[in-house]
Amino acid sequence: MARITAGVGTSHVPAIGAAIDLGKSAEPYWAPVFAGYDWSRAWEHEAKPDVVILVFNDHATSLMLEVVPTFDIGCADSYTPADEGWGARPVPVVEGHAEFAAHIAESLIIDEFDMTILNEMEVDHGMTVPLSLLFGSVERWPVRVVPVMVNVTQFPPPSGDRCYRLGEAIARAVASFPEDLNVQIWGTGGMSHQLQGPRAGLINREFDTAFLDRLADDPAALRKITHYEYLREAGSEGIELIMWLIMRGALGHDPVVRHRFYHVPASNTAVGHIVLEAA
Amino acid sequence: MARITAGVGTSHVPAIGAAIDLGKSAEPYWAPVFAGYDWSRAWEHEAKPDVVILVFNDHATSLMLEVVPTFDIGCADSYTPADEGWGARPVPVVEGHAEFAAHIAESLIIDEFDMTILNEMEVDHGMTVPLSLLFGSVERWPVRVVPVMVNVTQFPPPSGDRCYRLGEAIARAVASFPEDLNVQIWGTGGMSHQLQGPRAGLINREFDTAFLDRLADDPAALRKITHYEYLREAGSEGIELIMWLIMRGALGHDPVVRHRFYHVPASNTAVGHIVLEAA
Amino acid sequence: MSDSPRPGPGYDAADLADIPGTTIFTTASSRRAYQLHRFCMSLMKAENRAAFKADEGAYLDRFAMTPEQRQGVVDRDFNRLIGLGGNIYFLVKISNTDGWSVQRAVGTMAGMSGDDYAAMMVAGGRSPVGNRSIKGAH
Amino acid sequence: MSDSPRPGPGYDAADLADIPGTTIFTTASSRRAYQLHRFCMSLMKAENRAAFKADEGAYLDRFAMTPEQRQGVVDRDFNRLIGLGGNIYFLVKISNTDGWSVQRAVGTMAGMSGDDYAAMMVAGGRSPVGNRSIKGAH
Ligand SMILES: [Fe+3]
Ligand SMILES: [Fe+3]
Repeated sequence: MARITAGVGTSHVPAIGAAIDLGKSAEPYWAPVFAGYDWSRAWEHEAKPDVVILVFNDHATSLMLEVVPTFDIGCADSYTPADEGWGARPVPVVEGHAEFAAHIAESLIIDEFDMTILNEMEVDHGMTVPLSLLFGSVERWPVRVVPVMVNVTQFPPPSGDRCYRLGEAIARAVASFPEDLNVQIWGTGGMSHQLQGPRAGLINREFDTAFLDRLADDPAALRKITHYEYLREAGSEGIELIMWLIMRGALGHDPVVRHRFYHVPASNTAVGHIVLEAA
Repeated sequence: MARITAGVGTSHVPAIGAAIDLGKSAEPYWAPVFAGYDWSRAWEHEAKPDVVILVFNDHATSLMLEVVPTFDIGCADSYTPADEGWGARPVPVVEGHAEFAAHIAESLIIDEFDMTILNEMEVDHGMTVPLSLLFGSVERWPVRVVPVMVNVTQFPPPSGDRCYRLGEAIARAVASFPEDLNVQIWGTGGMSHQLQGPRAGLINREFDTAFLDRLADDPAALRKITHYEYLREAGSEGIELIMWLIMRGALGHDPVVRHRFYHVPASNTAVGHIVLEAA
Repeated sequence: MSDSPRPGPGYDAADLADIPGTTIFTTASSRRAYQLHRFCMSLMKAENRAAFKADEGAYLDRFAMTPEQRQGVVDRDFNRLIGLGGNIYFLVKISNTDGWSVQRAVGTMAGMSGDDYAAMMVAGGRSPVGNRSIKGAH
Repeated sequence: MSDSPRPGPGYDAADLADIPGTTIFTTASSRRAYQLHRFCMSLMKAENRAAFKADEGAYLDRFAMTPEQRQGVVDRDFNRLIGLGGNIYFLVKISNTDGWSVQRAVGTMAGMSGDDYAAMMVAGGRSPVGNRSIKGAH
């Protein structure tokens, strides 16, 4: 039986990918960012997940122009890293798990989440930067990935509470898949940042710290945060944190915090990272 | 304030469009089909809706290949009739109401329907055949249209009950739009038909009749019909009737049946049609 | 694990396989027939229809469908193509290109001549009686 | 009229307009900037970036954006483009094409030199204090 063994929260800043690809990760600006993931890379090496359900948002790469889904799930065999305007990242193609993804998609729709299924898509830094952070520079990604995408950009996104409940429904879907799979779920994006307008550069360490404090033991408080509060407190792109609530919703009661990291800045963004093991 | 004044249920058989476009509508095979809509065309002429919220399914025209949304809504300024393999139908481009559509989309997402927004799409017989049946051959469609599309093809579609509740949420969205608009909602597709395999040609007059009998006064019974029951009783394409439940859900309590029509066959399909006025 | 109730579909998934002469089109079918369906949707452009008609084999070479799917297209064997993951809303673009009515295309799957199938429809269509269940034969 | 409860967003939509220096990207913005965004996404292909760099005006002629949007692109005026419906995830494809870092591109909107903006970020970023509300100024 497939089971969710752990959840990971992490930022997915595109500049982190650029720093890796340009060989800058040992530079003083970047070294502290990557150091925050050393423990996690070693942990992943031991944890050996078969599949990662990777929750992220597409940044006007495969979506947001003609088609703007609220929740979508990739059911393809593989996902090619996209050219976001400076050439595609030199990282491996991401292998999907189409059968598992289809099972999850169907289960979610029966659970009354109105999923959009994508049979083909290219993936941007929202997926490839977390993979690089958690698995390092590799010839082949050591996991298969089920991509779950969320609209966090065009108003209104789904509420944080609905995201949490989507996570709960993902957990039910995973638990009903007959194959024996070690599954992790990653919520990506955030933490506080704003990439637009005169308020660009907003960082809210207090908000981020409280979010990390509560994630394991008091998710009920986080479920109540409104869109307005995310925008006001965490910046217009800080609302990406609703995707961490999908991860948290899938973990159930009493997960254990194994690792936690917070650093400002990476480019425009506060970097947050947490590793939770399911109880 | 915008208000839903009436609901229409109608089949959207592609052969009906071909019969119109090839000038065959007076032929003995087709005349009874079109006669069933005479009353409704006259009624529409009096009713003068400003906008039709037209619920239909895309038939592998703009969707179903890369992108398979459960519920989607068109927010474009206009919609061009598609070439479904024999050239586009010679009917006018469909004018949208982007502002109203955006309002509905946003309201539905806040109501926790995980809509996919389409900023551009071509429309097939699912939209153009109902427009031809209700408005006849015109130089310009006399209404603006908000397209709402439903996946009824790739399993699992949304349940009939969720469709009904989507209709209720559409009614709330319409009622909160400040502009004074006379709005109709049309549910299209069905009635019983099967377009595949050795069972192709299935028609179930009893099922269809019971559906029409109950639509106005006993929708609770129709909300309980499962996917399996639609497939077994109404054929693999008869499940399109869940889209009529979106229309019915939007009409609220005690609508009045103004017109009803049933005829077998048009091509492979039982043609059903009903006109309901909101109480 | 979860705090939210689950509505459920209200039927046993196995029931879907018990409907005679009916194939359920699923997420897995959609992936399996993806290249076949890319071909079908390409026929929505007049120039592609012309290219297909001019040289079916050369045109089909543009799409990485399976040999079985390719042969199914060549044979216009819609039942076989549905068995290989295809869905009628895609497949009908082939018969539209051939100038066939949807009724004629659909009729081929019923194993009846075009005239017999058309006559059955005019007479009220195929009855659900005896066509509801493989096991129960009702 | 309805039998189902409505969750609601938990905030007043008007509040969204009260956040300083922040523009909400909506369904209406998305439609308004559709042609601008088509241009931005076209820059995800190397050959299009080359064509744009070789002759910006000729390349921009391919897209039916408004004259204001076009001038905003020519001027790389991201604040203006956001005012005209644009969203940063599209716009950043322009600065990526220019070889600018995302930080440099974002910094231009803050009305600060690149060095000042970078220094602010290293020092912990822009504080939310005083940046939460136009009306309340807290
Ligand atoms: Fe992001
Ligand atoms: Fe249909």
